Amino acid sequence: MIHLSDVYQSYATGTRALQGINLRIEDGEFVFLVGPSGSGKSTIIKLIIAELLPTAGRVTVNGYNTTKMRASEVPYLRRTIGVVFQDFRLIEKKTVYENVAFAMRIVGASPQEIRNRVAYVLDLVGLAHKARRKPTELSGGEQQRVSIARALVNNPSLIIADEPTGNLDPDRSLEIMMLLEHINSLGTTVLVVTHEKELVNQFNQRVVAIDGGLIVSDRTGGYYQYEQYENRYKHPGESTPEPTEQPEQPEQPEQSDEQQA
Amino acid sequence: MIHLSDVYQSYATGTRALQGINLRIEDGEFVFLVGPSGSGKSTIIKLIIAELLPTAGRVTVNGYNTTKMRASEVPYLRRTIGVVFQDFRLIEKKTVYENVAFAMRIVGASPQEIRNRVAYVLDLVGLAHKARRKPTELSGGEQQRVSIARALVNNPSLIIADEPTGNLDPDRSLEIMMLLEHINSLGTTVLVVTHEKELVNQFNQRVVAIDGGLIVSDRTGGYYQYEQYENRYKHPGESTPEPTEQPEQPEQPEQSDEQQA
Amino acid sequence: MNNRHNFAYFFREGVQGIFTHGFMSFASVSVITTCLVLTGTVVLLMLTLTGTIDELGSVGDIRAYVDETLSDENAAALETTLRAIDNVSGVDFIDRARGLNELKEQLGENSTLLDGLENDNPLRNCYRVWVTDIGDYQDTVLAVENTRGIAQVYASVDAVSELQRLRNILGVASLTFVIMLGMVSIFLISNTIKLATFDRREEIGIMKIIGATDGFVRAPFFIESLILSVTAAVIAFVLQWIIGDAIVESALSSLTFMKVASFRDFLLPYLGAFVGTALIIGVLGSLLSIRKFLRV
Amino acid sequence: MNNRHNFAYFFREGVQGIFTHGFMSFASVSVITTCLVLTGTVVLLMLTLTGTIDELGSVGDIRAYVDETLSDENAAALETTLRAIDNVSGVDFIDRARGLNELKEQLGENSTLLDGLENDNPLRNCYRVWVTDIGDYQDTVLAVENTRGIAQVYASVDAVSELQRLRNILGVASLTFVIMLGMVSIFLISNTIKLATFDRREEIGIMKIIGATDGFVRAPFFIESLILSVTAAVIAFVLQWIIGDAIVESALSSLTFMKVASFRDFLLPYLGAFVGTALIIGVLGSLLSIRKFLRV
Ligand SMILES: Nc1ncnc2c1ncn2[C@@H]1O[C@H](COP(=O)(O)OP(=O)(O)OP(=O)(O)O)[C@@H](O)[C@H]1O
Ligand SMILES: Nc1ncnc2c1ncn2[C@@H]1O[C@H](COP(=O)(O)OP(=O)(O)OP(=O)(O)O)[C@@H](O)[C@H]1O
Ligand SMILES: [Mg+2]
Ligand SMILES: [Mg+2]
Repeated sequence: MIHLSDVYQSYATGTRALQGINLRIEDGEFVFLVGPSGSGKSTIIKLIIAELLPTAGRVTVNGYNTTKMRASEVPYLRRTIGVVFQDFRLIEKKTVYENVAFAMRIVGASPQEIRNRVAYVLDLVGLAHKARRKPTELSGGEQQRVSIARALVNNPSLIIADEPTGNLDPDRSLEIMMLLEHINSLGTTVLVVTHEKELVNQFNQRVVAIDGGLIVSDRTGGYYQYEQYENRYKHPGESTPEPTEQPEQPEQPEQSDEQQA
Repeated sequence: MIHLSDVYQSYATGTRALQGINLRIEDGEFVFLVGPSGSGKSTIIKLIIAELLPTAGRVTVNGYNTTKMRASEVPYLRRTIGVVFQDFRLIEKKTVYENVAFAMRIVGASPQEIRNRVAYVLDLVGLAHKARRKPTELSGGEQQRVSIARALVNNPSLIIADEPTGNLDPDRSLEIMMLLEHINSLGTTVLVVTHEKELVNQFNQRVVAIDGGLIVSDRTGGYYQYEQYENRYKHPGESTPEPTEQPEQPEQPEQSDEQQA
Repeated sequence: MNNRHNFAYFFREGVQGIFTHGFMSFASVSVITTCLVLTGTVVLLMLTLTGTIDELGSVGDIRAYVDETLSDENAAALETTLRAIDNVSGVDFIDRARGLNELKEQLGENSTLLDGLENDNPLRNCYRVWVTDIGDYQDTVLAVENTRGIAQVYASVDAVSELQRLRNILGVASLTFVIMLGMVSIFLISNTIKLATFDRREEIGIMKIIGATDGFVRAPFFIESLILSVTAAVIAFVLQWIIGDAIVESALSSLTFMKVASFRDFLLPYLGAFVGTALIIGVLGSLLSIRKFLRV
Repeated sequence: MNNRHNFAYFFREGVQGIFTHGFMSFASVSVITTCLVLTGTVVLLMLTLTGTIDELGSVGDIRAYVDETLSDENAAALETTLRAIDNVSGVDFIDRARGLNELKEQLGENSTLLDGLENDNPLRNCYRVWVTDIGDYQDTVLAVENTRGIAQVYASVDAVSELQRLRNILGVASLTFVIMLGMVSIFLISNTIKLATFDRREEIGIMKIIGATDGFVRAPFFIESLILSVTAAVIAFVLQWIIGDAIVESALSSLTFMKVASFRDFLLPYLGAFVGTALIIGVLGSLLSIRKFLRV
């Protein structure tokens, strides 16, 4: 279970990334988190895995209160979550196999288990034949799939995926989403950050939309209203593409004023 | 003008990424390059900017033959091209402003020109207010837009974008694509790698599809046939998602056999 | 959970790490080796220097004149008594005839002054006594004076105490220099190790973010730096042996009055010091360096 | 195209680079400084050592006996002639009375042998002559011998030539040690610089891939390492000054027979050597280290 209550997050640079988030995701749910670039989606994920502590508010994940837990407990929280990172976060010096196996080693799996399970998940993402490659020797989409394999390998009770299909072709993307839905149907909570409208629309699931650090919509089925942002963009080439830009207040996340107003 | 003739590319690991590519892109064209993950799209880009030399075949770009040019000429070829990299390739220690300005400095632009032009392109991608941030302080989509800004800043005669909207919301994505089309209409050659079917379908442009290191389709208008790959995927969760996997021949790019057969 | 599996993994990772971070490993080992050998060589030279001064100290001999009432035989018999005194390293009996000869030599051009004394030798029998440790010179002089049958003792107490002061000062100076060199080495080594581990901050961050405990991240590092440190210490030891032998055989040994310290006399202390230093700086240093990257 | 703009950029980047790569810069500067000061201090100690040996050489004085046909006044007048000889650093006239006293002192317990000679002093007037450079000892002895009025000369040619050999050997040994230390320093410094620039391979790769020429990438590095090297050299110079003064004032200077080399006598050579070394190793080293990253 994920519970963010009244969460504010300001970065050291002064950027107010989250401005009062209340979000509750029950065990077994499947949730899409959508929103424009820079709206705070990845920040929410960082809060959930205790990579960040909220400036204000409370974050509870799988029974751990991240603001109150001891540093030594953090690894145990993280082991209950499988995360696909937007920037993959693969260890460059290790092979694909070792990158995935590492997640199992830290929980003390036996070599036998590791061998079987890693081979299985690499197969699942279609990378069995790249097991001995290093991440730098892979294409963008392949790296993304390694990240997905690593997130799945420990059968975590919660899977979080930040743009898991940003570098994948439509077939692959659909395949990965269906895989996540299938895993969800077996009881795992799934939270997917994505901006692929078409993909979201193919699933009848809960969609949480965030903008300017605030939740602007939370309903089941369908992508958030495209129209509600329509008036904010002009055709590029015509003067300023974003009229709400505020270069005078460089530390403010985009459009935050609009949201607060 | 880009001209790849009979280009083969094998990586040191033995992966045969390109298996005989013939591609000609005339000055002023707008081309989408599409294909599944690992099919060789980024490899083609690496060949065009002389980051790689082809194992066999000839690559000619803007009058430079990359296989025959001297090492000292490579920077001058690269300056004629603006590239949006799939992994952004931003300099972590420099600010957003400096990352973009750097591309102008290397061609010897005056401080005055740099100030004006960098401010303009940052504004164009909606990052004027993040000018003084470092890449690590940006969201994924923001980093992608910095990469786009850098590619545009020198008004190059050729723009290459590798998944330029992989981390962007639909609004932003459309905006960026329209921006590229607009730039193209002013005479710049544009080559866009993307897997966003919807986006491609909104533009009536040439689409080159690549799979397994070979060009499998090259026509104007519409995304490559989804159906032709359909039979290759099963529903995930049911045994192996990719029946054509060949773990016994780990060095072979995916599906290459199918293409050659 | 399953520490047996983990240990195998840690060990494998530790060994692999050395090769994956090839240049980093090379840099660390070579800097540790270099600093150990540098300090070791300076210690050897310092030992040579202080050893030589001690040797020079024995030049400050004690002259003990025998009571003239003793017969020549009795006088000669005193040698055993003198030898038995603590801190006495050597005794030389100079009978009256030899004493006169030495006196003549000493006078050089004025030796004619002593002509004709051979038949009526007015000198007394005499002992020249050398000490082992000039630090206890005065006590030894006293003991010789108190020996029955010794009438008078001439000792260069002033000269010896001057030499003693020199030795002490040089000893302190050498020690200071070696300690400073040691500190410089520690600084250089830890600097190198910090730079070498700096390259791993991302890797460590990723490990932590997917749920590895600090201990789990540290273990392969520990084994890796253990292996590197011991390797460096052993290489340094072998190099030091070669250099030590070279010093002995080199120019210095052709100076007969120098007491050249041989590395072979200090094999165990050196091995201990090298391995100990390498382990402490190498392992502790690398574990401390990664500590700040663990805070993720 | 516009080199004026570029130069401003290079300079700004070079200066900024120092701060952006804070720890790297600190590590490089501190290692360069440390190695310079270490080598510098050892050179200073070596100068002290060889200087002291030269000093000791003057102990090997020359005794020149004056012809007894010369009157005491004429004998005393010889002093100016002797002083005028090349390489003579000091001259001491020992007339016959003083000679006898010294002889008595020398004989110690046997001085009674000389009793009664005061009134009929058989000794000759004598000069004690010290030399500046024991290297030319034998020539000086010859010159003294050839001085009109000097009847006989006693010189410890053997002892002095032994000392001279010692000085030569120690000189070679010191030089060897300093050169080895210098090489070790170069190794340590270039190692550190390599590690420090290693962190920049990605940055350099990105610069190259967007069309920067090698020269353009290198220029800020050049300026940065120039500033770092000169800073290191200046810090080392100041530190060396402090350490040099400390050596002079420390224990060593309380040993009056030691000729302690003062840093203040070598300010310019040291400054030149420090800046030169730092520039060559620092700048060349960092430019060479980035060279392999430029191949993109
Ligand atoms: N540096 C490298 N060393 C070895 N193999 C590589 C390297 N880079 C890419 N490859 C392999 O070459 C093939 C083509 O890679 P490429 O990056 O061109 O794919 P892509 O079409 O860009 O895929 P994606 O859409 O996933 O980015 C893949 O099988 C990949 O694993
Ligand atoms: N480490 C950081 N330091 C400072 N500001 C940051 C940092 N990380 C993110 N930000 C800022 O916080 C805001 C939210 O960032 P976040 O990464 O959560 O966006 P996002 O919704 O994931 O966007 P995208 O879809 O582009 O990935 C942005 O304005 C971003 O610039
Ligand atoms: Mg994000
Ligand atoms: Mg790619």
